[in-house]
Amino acid sequence: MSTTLTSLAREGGGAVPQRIVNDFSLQVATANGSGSQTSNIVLMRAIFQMGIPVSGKNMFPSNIQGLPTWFTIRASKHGWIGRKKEVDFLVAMNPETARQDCLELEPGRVLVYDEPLKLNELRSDLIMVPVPFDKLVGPACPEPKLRKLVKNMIYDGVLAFLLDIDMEEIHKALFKQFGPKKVKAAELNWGAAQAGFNWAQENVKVEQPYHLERMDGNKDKFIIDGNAATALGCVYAGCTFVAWYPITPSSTLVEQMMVYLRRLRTGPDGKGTYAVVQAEDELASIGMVIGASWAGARAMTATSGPGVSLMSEFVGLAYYTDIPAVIVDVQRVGPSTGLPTRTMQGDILSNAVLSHGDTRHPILFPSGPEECFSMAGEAFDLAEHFQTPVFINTDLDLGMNVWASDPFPVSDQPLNRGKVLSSDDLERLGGFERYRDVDGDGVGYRTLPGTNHPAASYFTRGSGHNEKAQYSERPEDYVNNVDRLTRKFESIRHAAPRPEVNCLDGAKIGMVYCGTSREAGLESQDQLMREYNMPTSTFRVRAYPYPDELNEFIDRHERVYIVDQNRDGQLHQLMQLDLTPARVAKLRSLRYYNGLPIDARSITDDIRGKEAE
Amino acid sequence: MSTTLTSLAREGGGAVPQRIVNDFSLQVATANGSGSQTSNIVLMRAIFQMGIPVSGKNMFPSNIQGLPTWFTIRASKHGWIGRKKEVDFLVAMNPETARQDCLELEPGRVLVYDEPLKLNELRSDLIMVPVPFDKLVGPACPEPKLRKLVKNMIYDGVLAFLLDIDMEEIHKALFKQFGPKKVKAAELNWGAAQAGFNWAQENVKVEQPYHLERMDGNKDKFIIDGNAATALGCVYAGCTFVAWYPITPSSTLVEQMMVYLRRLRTGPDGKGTYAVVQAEDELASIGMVIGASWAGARAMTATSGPGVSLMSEFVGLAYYTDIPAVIVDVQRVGPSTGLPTRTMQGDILSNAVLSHGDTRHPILFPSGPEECFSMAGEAFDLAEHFQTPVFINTDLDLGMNVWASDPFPVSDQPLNRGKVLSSDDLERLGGFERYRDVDGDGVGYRTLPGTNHPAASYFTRGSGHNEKAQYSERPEDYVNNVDRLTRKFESIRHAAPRPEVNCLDGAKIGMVYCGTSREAGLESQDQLMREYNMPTSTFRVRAYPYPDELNEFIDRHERVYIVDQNRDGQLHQLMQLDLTPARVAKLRSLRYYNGLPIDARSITDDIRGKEAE
Amino acid sequence: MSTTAVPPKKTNRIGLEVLHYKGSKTTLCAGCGHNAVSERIVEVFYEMGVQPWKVAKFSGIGCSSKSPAYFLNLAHGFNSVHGRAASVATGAMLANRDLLGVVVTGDGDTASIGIGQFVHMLRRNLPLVYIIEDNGVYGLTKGQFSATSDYGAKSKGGALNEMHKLDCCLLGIELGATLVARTFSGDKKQLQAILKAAIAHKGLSIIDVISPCVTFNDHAGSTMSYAYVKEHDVALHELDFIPHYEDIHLEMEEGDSQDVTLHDGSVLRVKKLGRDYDPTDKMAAIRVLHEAEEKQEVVTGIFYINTQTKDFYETLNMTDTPLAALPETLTRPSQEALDEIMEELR
Amino acid sequence: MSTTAVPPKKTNRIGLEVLHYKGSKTTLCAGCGHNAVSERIVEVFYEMGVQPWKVAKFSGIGCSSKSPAYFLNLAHGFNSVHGRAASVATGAMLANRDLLGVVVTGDGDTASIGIGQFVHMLRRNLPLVYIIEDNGVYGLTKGQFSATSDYGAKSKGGALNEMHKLDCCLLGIELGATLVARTFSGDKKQLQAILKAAIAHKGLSIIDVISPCVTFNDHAGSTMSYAYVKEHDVALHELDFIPHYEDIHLEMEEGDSQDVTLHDGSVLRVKKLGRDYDPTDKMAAIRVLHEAEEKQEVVTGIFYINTQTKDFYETLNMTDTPLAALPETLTRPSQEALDEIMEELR
Ligand SMILES: Cc1ncc(C[n+]2csc(CCOP(=O)(O)OP(=O)(O)O)c2C)c(N)n1
Ligand SMILES: Cc1ncc(C[n+]2csc(CCOP(=O)(O)OP(=O)(O)O)c2C)c(N)n1
Ligand code: SF4
Ligand code: SF4
Ligand SMILES: [Mg+2]
Ligand SMILES: [Mg+2]
Repeated sequence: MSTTLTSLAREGGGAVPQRIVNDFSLQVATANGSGSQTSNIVLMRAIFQMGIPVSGKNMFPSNIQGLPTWFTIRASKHGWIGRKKEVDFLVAMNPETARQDCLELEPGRVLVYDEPLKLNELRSDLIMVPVPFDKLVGPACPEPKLRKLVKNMIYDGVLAFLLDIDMEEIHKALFKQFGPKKVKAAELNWGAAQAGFNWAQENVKVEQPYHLERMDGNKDKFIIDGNAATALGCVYAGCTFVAWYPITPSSTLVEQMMVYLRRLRTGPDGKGTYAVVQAEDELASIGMVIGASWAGARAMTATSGPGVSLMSEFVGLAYYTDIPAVIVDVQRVGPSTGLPTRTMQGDILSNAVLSHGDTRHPILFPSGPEECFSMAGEAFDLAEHFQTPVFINTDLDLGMNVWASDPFPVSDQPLNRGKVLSSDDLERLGGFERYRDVDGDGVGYRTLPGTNHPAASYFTRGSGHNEKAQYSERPEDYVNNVDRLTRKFESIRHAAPRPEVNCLDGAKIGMVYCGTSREAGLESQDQLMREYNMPTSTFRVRAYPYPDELNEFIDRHERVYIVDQNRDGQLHQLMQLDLTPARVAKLRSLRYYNGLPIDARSITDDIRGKEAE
Repeated sequence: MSTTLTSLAREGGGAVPQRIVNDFSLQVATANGSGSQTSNIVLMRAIFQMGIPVSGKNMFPSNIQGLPTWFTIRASKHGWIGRKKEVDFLVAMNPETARQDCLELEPGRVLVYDEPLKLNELRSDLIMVPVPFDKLVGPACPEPKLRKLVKNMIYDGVLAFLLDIDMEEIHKALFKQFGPKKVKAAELNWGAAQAGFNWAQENVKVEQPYHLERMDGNKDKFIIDGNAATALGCVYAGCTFVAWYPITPSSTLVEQMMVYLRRLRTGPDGKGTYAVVQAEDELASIGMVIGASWAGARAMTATSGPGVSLMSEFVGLAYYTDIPAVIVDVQRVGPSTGLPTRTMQGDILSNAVLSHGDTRHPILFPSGPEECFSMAGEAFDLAEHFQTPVFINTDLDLGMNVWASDPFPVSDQPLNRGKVLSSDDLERLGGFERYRDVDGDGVGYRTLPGTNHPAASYFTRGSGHNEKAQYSERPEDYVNNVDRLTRKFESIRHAAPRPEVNCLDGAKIGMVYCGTSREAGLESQDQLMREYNMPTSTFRVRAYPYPDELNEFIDRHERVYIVDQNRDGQLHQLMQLDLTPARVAKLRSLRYYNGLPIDARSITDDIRGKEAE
Repeated sequence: MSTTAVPPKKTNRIGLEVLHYKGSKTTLCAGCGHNAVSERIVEVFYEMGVQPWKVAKFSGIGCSSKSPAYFLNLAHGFNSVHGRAASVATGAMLANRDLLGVVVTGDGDTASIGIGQFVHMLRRNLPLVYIIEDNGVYGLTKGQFSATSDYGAKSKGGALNEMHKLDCCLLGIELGATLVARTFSGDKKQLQAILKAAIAHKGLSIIDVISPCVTFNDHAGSTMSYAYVKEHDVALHELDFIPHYEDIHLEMEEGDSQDVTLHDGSVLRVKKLGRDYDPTDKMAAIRVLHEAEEKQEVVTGIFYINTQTKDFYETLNMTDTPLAALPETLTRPSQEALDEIMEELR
Repeated sequence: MSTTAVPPKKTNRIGLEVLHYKGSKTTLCAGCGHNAVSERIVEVFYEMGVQPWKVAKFSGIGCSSKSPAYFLNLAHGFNSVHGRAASVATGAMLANRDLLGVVVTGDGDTASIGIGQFVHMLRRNLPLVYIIEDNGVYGLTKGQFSATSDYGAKSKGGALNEMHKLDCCLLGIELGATLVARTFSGDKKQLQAILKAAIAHKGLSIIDVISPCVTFNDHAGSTMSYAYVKEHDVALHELDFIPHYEDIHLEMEEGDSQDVTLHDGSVLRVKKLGRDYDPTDKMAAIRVLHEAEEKQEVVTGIFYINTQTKDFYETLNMTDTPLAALPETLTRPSQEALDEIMEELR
């Protein structure tokens, strides 16, 4: 009753499958800590090397070893690199999930599986390729202890055969992955991949539709995860101080930053032009960042939601006292013992209003590695120019998954270190008033401790001060100061990164999103047009406070869908606070919050559904 | 050139002042820690005893001794007990502020001052009463060390004469204030008051307009500060566990609660039916509260904004894990080294969305001591019934100032301890599923640790669980659970305290406010009607999530003014998130945020101005 | 004598099987020290005949903090936020003083982010068994050094730890814990004896279990690897736990053993091993830890025990009934009492 | 000799008057111990000839934490959040290693809410003068007990403190501070000598100054009142500070004095008073504090000093230029280097 390579007959499937080239998603189901990450990355990289637009998304559990993990690779000749909702091609290695995974496939899809799992007994409407991994791994890996790790490389070989990946590319990707220091391990794995390929070549007779062909879609691109990109961005933004506390999914940001710092920022004396402190917790790390910024360093921290919650009091202080800080929030699913390895844009609203009292904080929303890099620089410039904490909200999907990225450009602009007065300035001016809004933008001039001038010093304290930073509890001084902060926030609105807008002719509806929703948003725009002939404009918010352009965009369209990766529609809610009721009336909230990266099909279906209402 | 009691001539003033009875505000300006608080309370109490509606508001600095303090007493035969913007009668005792205070008075007002301050040299358009306090204090207080403290009681005597307060009432108030244990000190002070009265009787010849006459406006009332009222409310709500960390303006809540607990909740064995722990910080206090609630105690903490910020992570956990907690936030001006002794409704928005991820928390807004008492009970019932953290947002004005209060009624309803299953229940049911929404209200059933039944136990963890509280990272389980939490929040909307609505015939406009804005709001309603013939309806929100009645109210009026005591219009902003755009379009935000209690005149002027636009 | 009867299941003194003390299947790495600790807990609670539903389990966040799910499924458990299990447990134990509280946490959880709550918990002597599964790294976040990593230790990636170790036992002794011990997840017997003593002790017990992380801290260069600990482990004494319900006549063994009677009547017998050591002597305990650090020894055993100090329930003068179990009649004062207060304020 | 000339103003070795070291007028209570500490700071920084603008002042929240406003107005100051001055100071000092950092904080600030940051600061040995104005109460919030209140102390309202005191000096010694002292705000000479030593010491100095709160903790029954401290104060030794710039020939005084050379070449001369005490001996320091607690003595002096340990700048291997002063050319790597990295990732 089952369709296996030996039977060759495809039952229940119908017609011979059409050849589908460079347009499918492949999922590998394994267990955490089984070394499958290497095989998956090698596979993805080989496809990348073939010039095919590709993305890889890891859905992993919150443990170190043994729980189910799924890695999805999507190849798309159209360049759609968001998550694809359907799985076209499954590699089932994990006994714990194999049955369920198999049952969830659409009919006609391909299933490669570890032979002893006997998935052929479950369904007959799939194209099945059972592989005797355990038989193959023995000869490929004489050392029994290593077999578990090497076993996964075998499927790379099998897939190379099935999908038409050039084994040369597997070889190249594999040795790249292991690096020059681990040539031995690479060779062992290469043997395994070859074993898989050879076995498949000899044994697999089934026809399956999914194939890869070389193209030229990755010119100049390279593969990097968002956290590494942010890390590099910070290094190139001249960041000199980092305080952090480990937390998934942000740890690898700072860890990779340390590597880059050591490489790029060690002086001829062998000493670093930076300091990185692993603090005892997030309260300490933000405290250190605030202290360092106050004293003139370009300072940052990276964390996730639970860490931001702990930083709440301090961030409010920095807001009221005009102290820069860059806080990267690699968002994950809440709360603290929540789903730390699942993605979400769940901290938008709480970050925007973080801390007690009247506060408001700018947020940047990078959508891919290029922006992780460039927005790191923009965040520091904004933070120092406007003397205020600035959030960079990425998420697990962006931060921990690898992406094909365009080259990062190093900015040729000098760093914007903001309004800092030197002792010469003070000599010339005869003094300064820390909190005076001299330029009308809400930003005062500051001095750094250690400035060698008798007029340099001032005293920093919450809100109990006048323009001269002298102690004051006068009602007028308080109002004066917080009104200045409101003005400052308006100034930021005009200085923050501009949106990415894509208006289609004849579009009556629009779609607004931020960050990693970009890929699904653009793909959905394409689907709506191609499949339903519904021209839909897109507007990607790149920063909060929202740009004035958003008003125009809304005015241009009859209805605007706000796409959020969270339950409460937080991007939308901040708009409700910001926009006129007439504009708010045009907004429709679409929310995706199951912890998986958003996919285009869901948006398309939802918009279609709502438009049909 | 100056008008003093000796000159008797009133220059620049014009006509003989009209007699103004039981309708003025009196301010005493002293220095912190000088013992003036006693004199002021005695004065206020004496007026209270005369049956005149009265309020007292202390504007004090954030230090312990020596900085300027102002105490304002308002007598109002109409029962308006909000702050009055103008000062009618000033007692200037503090050399540091006397000149400024004097200059700020409106012409024709009365100024009692310490003679050496020579305020008569400053203005001639006031009714001035210089008092030689230092000459009077010597005979009244032989002990030089005590003179500083006693000196202030002299002005009580002087004012008794000027304002027609019966000295009997001063005597009664004074001995009440000192209590039976400090009779000696009371007598000393009584001597000083008499000295002041006698001196005034002999020396003051000036006529001044402000007078007090007995009336019957305080039937059954008593004097209490909001923190004491909340404390009593918690004691009567059967609260068994308190963890706290001192912070102005909430410390006196727990301190008074400890006194009441000792008095009312000590068993025959001499042991308490409660535990109060002064924790090391707010992270610990909320952690203890959550632990205690989880284990079945009625548990609470009291703090202010900085403390709430620190509780952020934990409150998110409690939200996601369905654990009750009552958090009293006695709001003050932000941020942490802000103006801790000034009032503000500044934590509404941040409390509502506290913590990372999708969260939403109910807030109760008591407006006076009666509600501090009753809402404490309601908060515990809501928290336990809905298994969620509940905020009670009072503020410094309510918490630390004394108010004339109507009697507190002890509820005759049994406590609502929520859906807790006993071992008998478990026996009957055969088991339970912790997070199943059995009743459709979003609230599951829980068991307490220690429940003697093999089916009782469950494991509490963030959001990584299914309905049975088993570990799960399945996307569906997450969505299922947080959708239940959304339903739960809707259930709370219908169970939370109802609004206080006061619709006037023919009113085209309305006013919405919460908490301590009540007094100013009602007085402004009266002013708008009397002075401008503008009928204005009022709607006092008593809880967030907002009641459905708010929609009807908005629909009934053309424009609705939302009155906020904060810069960003937080009450208004939460409405923007909640209401339809059409309704939001009718809202106008009015914001008062200089740290002083809101006053009616400012609202009236602003509404008048906006309506004239 | 029926021949068809199945052999009677082994049960403990309250009639429960060891099965009733088990937890869910572990999701920790194979070989992780933490798993051994969970196993010992199962055994010891079974052997002592503790009612599992009288136990409450607490943790913060980390691999170690997952452990409470892997023992005593019949007890309520609370996996709270990172570093704050101490406060949650404190609240719960005050709410229900009849519970037997067990905290299982990590070195990162306790000594880094949680050190504030740890320090203040130490001052209260609230009856609680506080177990640190100490591996010198942050396991769950993949191998960063924690505050208990030794100076000079090498990470898996080769980085050198240049911070001095924070010794939770030393803090425990200095700041008020009344039973302080260190042991090794691989030392079945010692760990069991210490756990039993902690269960019998009515006060705060701190048990620092060196519990190697096979994935991130079991390499050469680590001072927390199985190999290193086995090599450097020096037992301070031999421990025997004689439970109160076992009617054994205790003969004093002269000279080389010391008996400490615990609150429930059980006896901890401390047998000399080489050195003279009195675990009720605070300064001696401090000295031994300092010496161990200098000599780079992993000294294990019960450093300090004090059965004389007030516990936190006494300090707070709390009623004997668990607060959670008080009826409304005892927690709501009368209208009359309120009337009286209002009258005073009139 | 002109008769009309004003007398020359007294200046220090860098030509500044004492006026240049003053702060704003205090808003603390008359008689508050904290005011005396501010006065000593003014004197000592003046006498040492420290450039005031090279100093950075830090605090948390509390009466004590207001103090930085009352000395050295020419220095930048930062009144941060409650209990977290340590982290703010750490960040600032790392940003600019040329600063002389002074933290002034309270016992509530440090030992209650701030204990976590305090403990971890102790482990880093970052050069910083950390002063605890210790009055055993929360002054600013009106007299609650703090974690440094003694067991058995009575509050002004008559409540008994039933918690054991947390000794910040003990923690300092145990956990890594390299100069640890206790003194009394009323002991002008000792406080001055200790402050000077701390300024000369390149490492973390913890100075616990018993600084009575006249408003809330100066009554009978308090163990932190002026009267109590005066009566129970036992000096461990007599301290003389001989600054490096004063070219004084130091004769060893035989037997009853010990010289410690500080990082800047200044010498701390420790003169015996009754007992033999070597402040470089860690265990001795720990012992003396334990004994003092038992005897209910307030032992004052420099308990511990260690001039040999790496400071945090060395541990981090930081460049000598303050990070805040690094030019863009040194903080922004080249496009070529980035191209190389991207190529590696291709
Ligand atoms: C506020 C917060 N910060 C950081 C984290 C991330 N985090 C989870 S576990 C952990 C460290 C765990 O180390 P340890 O307590 O030693 O446990 P182990 O995994 O080694 O057993 C960290 C940093 C978190 N969950 N919450
Ligand atoms: C987060 C937070 N919690 C509580 C407070 C209130 N608070 C201000 S100062 C203080 C205690 C100060 O005590 P201490 O540090 O000993 O200083 P002292 O006033 O005694 O000099 C407290 C609890 C606060 N400002 N912030
Ligand atoms: S990573 Fe380490 S601590 Fe975590 S489960 Fe694995 S071995 Fe244990
Ligand atoms: S209250 Fe106490 S600590 Fe605060 S200023 Fe007054 S005396 Fe000093
Ligand atoms: Mg660990
Ligand atoms: Mg103090």
